[in-house]
Amino acid sequence: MSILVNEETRLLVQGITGREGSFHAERCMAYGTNLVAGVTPGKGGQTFEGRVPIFDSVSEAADATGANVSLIFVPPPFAADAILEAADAEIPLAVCITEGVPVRDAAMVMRYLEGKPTRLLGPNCPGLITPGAKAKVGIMPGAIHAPGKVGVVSRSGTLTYEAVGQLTGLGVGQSTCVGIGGDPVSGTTFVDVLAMFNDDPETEAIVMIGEIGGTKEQEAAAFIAAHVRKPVAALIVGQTAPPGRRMGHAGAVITGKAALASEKMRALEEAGCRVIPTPADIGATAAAMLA
Amino acid sequence: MSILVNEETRLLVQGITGREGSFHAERCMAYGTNLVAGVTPGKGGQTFEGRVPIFDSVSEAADATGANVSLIFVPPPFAADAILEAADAEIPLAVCITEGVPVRDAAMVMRYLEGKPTRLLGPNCPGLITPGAKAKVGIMPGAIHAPGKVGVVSRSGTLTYEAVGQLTGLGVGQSTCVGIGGDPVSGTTFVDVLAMFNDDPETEAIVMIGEIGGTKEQEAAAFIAAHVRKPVAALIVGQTAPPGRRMGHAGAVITGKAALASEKMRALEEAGCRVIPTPADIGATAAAMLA
Amino acid sequence: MKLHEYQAKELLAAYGAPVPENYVASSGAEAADAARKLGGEAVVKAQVHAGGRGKAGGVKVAASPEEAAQIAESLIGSTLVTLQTGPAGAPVHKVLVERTMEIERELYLSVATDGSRRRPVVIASASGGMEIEEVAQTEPEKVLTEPVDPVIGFRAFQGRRLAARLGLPAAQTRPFSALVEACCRAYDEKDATMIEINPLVLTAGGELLALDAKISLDDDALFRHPAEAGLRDASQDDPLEAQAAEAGIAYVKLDGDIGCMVNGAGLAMATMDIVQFAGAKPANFLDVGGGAGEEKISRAILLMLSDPNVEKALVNIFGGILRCDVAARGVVDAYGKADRRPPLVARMLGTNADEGKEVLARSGLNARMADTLQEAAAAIKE
Amino acid sequence: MKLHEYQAKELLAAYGAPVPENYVASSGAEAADAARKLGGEAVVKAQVHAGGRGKAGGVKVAASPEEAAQIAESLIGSTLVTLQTGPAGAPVHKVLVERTMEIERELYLSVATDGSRRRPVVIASASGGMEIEEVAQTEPEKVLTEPVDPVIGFRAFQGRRLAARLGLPAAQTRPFSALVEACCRAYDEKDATMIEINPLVLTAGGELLALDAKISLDDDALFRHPAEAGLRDASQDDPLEAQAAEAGIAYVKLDGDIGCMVNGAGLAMATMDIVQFAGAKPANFLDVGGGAGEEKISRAILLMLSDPNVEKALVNIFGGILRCDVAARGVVDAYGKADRRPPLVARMLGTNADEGKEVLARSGLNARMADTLQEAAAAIKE
Repeated sequence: MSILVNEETRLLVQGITGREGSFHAERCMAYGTNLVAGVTPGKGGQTFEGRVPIFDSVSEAADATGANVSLIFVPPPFAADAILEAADAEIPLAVCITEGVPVRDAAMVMRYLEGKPTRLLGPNCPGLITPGAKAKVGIMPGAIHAPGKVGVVSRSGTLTYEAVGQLTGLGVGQSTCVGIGGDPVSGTTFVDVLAMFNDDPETEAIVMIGEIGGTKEQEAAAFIAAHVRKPVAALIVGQTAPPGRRMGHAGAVITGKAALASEKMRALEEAGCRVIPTPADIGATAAAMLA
Repeated sequence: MSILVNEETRLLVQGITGREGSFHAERCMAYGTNLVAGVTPGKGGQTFEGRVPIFDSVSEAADATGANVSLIFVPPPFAADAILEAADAEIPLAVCITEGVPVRDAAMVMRYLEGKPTRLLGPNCPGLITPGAKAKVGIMPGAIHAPGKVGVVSRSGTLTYEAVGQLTGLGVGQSTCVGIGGDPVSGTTFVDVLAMFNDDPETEAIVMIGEIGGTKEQEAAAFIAAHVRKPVAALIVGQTAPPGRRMGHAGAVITGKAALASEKMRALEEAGCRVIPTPADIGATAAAMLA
Repeated sequence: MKLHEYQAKELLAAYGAPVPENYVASSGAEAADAARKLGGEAVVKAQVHAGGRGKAGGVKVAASPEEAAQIAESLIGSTLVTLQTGPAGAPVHKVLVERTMEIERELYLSVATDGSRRRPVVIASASGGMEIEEVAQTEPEKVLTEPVDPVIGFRAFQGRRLAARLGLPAAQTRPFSALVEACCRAYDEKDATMIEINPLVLTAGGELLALDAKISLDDDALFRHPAEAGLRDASQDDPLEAQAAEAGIAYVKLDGDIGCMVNGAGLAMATMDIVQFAGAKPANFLDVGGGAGEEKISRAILLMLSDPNVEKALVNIFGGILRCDVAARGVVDAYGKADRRPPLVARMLGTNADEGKEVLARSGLNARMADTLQEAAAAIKE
Repeated sequence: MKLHEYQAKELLAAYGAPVPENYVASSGAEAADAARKLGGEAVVKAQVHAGGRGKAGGVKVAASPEEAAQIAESLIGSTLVTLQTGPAGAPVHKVLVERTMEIERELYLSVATDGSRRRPVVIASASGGMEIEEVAQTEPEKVLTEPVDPVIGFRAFQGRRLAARLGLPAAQTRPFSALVEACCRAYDEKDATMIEINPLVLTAGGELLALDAKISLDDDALFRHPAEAGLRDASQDDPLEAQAAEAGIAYVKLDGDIGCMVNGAGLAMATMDIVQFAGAKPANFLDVGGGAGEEKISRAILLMLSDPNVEKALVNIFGGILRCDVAARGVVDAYGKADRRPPLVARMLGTNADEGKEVLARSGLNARMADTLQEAAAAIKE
């Protein structure tokens, strides 16, 4: 009844003794997530909240606790190394919350992960949550979620909470909510998550939240048209944003018109999605789709 | 009745206008190999031997001719680039004859090829030949080969010819003969070739020629013990070689005693191979194994 | 972070990319000196962080050192408005004085990161000059791309392939390949997000030269490039945006009258959309970012209010890392300090939403609370 | 290509690896000067391309500049025989004069390429000093390895992990990690095939220092390292082997009397095996390599014959790229030029074998032809 995280999730937090790391590790635990280990180099042997063992390295932590998901809170200059360390320990899922990771580092890490067994979510993402399994691996407010059958995938952080808030408010629960992050280069894509929701027997409908810029929504649309058999409601925000000031043409040449909200909405509509007209209509559109 | 090259082989030669490239391209063609294209940057539009088109780049050549094997004769400083170019064009098999490729280049290329559809044979190898399909992709003297059912795999160049010469002399033909090359870092390994021979319905027995140094023969022995269902005769040369002068301990720490001929022969014997006692006994041992 | 042309050319030249002989000048006298070194005739180019300078009168040919001085004096201190600067324009503090040449062909070359491919790509076209975006739309086959592997870099065979497809003369294959490699190395080692050479020219003498050069660097990577971080020219940015950036706040000034303060870029865009759909006009985009504290919220509000066009304010906070009560205290603090207090519509959800609403209610501010986006939009429209 | 300790330390220091203060000296006077700069006491170390110098008397502590001069004079010009030089030893032309220190712990650290993993590996052990190979055999768990990804390099987390497993004090984690990273960068950028720091010491003052350093560079990559190529000290090589290497011939002198010339390393080893199994002793290993011409074959034969121990010669050619007739002409040419003509057994197969045999037959040389390896061995034994 979920994807990526569930009752089997054994969570490790990299950077567990930092300000953000400790705050959110505690919140994840409070939500019900099975937090089995923390990693902070030099603090191996200590414990977190009196009961979660802290290790010097991810490989030690994984060996000792069987951790299978790592949530990463290390500062931007060290984020790439932290992801590589999780990959080296063959952790199946690494979730990098860190904002401000250099694009070059993200590209290097993603190239390195090709053909490796580790999936990266993020960087610069809110993480993911499966309310039905009480598995929260991220920084989202747990209380707004409710177990159910709608899969949510989004490039955004707080806008995902908005979407979830509207869904829960209308009594529409979620199977898993995944924030893929907004950085130009990131790990898991819309397409990856859509494919998993499509194959998840307990997800009956999908809500996708996109933004202007890039071509990720078009790739999602192409995948939906070709493969997704479940109803998808999609929102694109930034419809009314004025074109930003910019220098040079390279970005525009790469994405062409695809970066525009109108182009993304057209592509999603043609792919058979219900296009959510305004950000206020996320819940209602999803509810109507399920009815 | 073969592995890797056969009647379907459409050969491209990178560096076809060089001294070695043109000499061997002609020999491969004369043997019966279907040479479809050559590549030499700046000579696109010319032809080789009046009928084989030459292209500026591998991707052009592959697009135009459907080449599926590339034989590489470019000088050592440019060999890595040539292999990457073949990989970029998604040529399934690249055979690099070039001797003297820096080890770092080989390591970089092999790391790059992880997860890519291109297999590399070599560098510093004689290539491979399937006599029954008149497919010669390498620098071996074609005339000494005969079609048959013994697969030959070797780290060496001329010693492979010696082995084949003995086999053919005793009326024992070969399915495919593969020279994997003697460099410390190379593409296709003994294990890769043994696995292919094991799965090839027309290969009935295998002759493997190893050398002192490294641990490749032990890996082969472990694979043979676990997977190979066909008889294997194995020779290790360098049994009487004195230990070379060397500096430092790093190499010895990596390979331990495994580099010694005696250790390799023991491992192969324990894996169920017939160990060929001296280099003069290759043909006889193989013939006895088939009888 | 954007570099000026002269900084970009210096950086590229350090990597071995060929650029025309040039000198930076901050005065007419310096420009005349430079022109003299170049043999008298020279091109004088205004240094601003934007393209489209030629059409805007920012690039002029001087036939003599005296004329170079004249042009430089007219440009330095002026504000240049180009298609890429927006109506406010950008101030000119320096000019680049560069040798003239006979141009045989103009090409387009750039490196930028393609999010879909998750790696840099080299983009090149035989159709150089200003209209590359139009070429990309109408004749996409004329825009060539070569992805750059993030770990092994741009390879010689790609340079050869690109040179052949651009129809460059054989003698230019190696120089061109080396130039692209230099750009890719600079892009990688300096954490660039864009390098653009437009035009890349082939001179009548058969020389390849980067005639113009634009470079943007990744702000998130400046910590490992202290030298380049020092190249920042804040005068080129909108002063409010520059202030905001310093405080870690994403702020873009717009021309409406509804000041918006939101946490999260996606929700901020959604908020702007909602405002516009309700028939009102946002005065700005403002994302206070993740993990803001009371002080940062307060600064964001003051920043928003410093725009005299703001007549109403909309605060939309979905508490996650940021707690709503913290946000509310920041808002109250800012309204206490501000010299004017436009009516406020506030929406608070998520972590400590009730506490946040309570803080606002007790503050005595003229704050209208909204629960949903619809309500917020309706309230702002009233 | 091997570097001397002083060259290796200079290279590592350029990458930021900490080495003890040291000076190279070519005379007693220079050594005394160096010791004076170091405060009087110093270690004087013979510079040869081999380990095991300490046990062989090549490393001595001088209590004063005068003693340093004395030791240097006794070493310079001498020949040092260590376990790694072989019985011929290696000539000492320079000494390294280095500061002494109080050593707390000795570690072992090296980088080398692991053919099985197809990448460099860092090898480290808390058991430093001379006996690392024994440790590897008897207590392999004490030898730690970290593979180095060929494209992204050695990572900080690996350094931390290694430091922890070596039991280094927490304060040394970062310096150790940085040192290993420096070695790996040097290994990569200079195309090394081995970097070994043995011992790596932790001083009483808590400092990590590379007390000895050995570096071998990839001969095949010297074309891109002209500076390092100039560091070659040919005096450390066997003169015949050095000559051979220059001609692109792999030659190793052995102590038997059967001169062997073969094309291909594998066939050359097989030939040596066959000779020994027949009860004779090879005078050398000689692989003339792929694609040799007549002149190279001739040089190879002359090289082989220049060893006075050679009483019979065995030529074993399997023609591929190399045509047998070309090889035969090379042999005839060399026998024509040589001042002595030991009896020859020749075996020729493959490309143009018949033509090759014919060339030999018509040459008038005392050449016995063999068709198989057995026949060749039997003929050589007669």
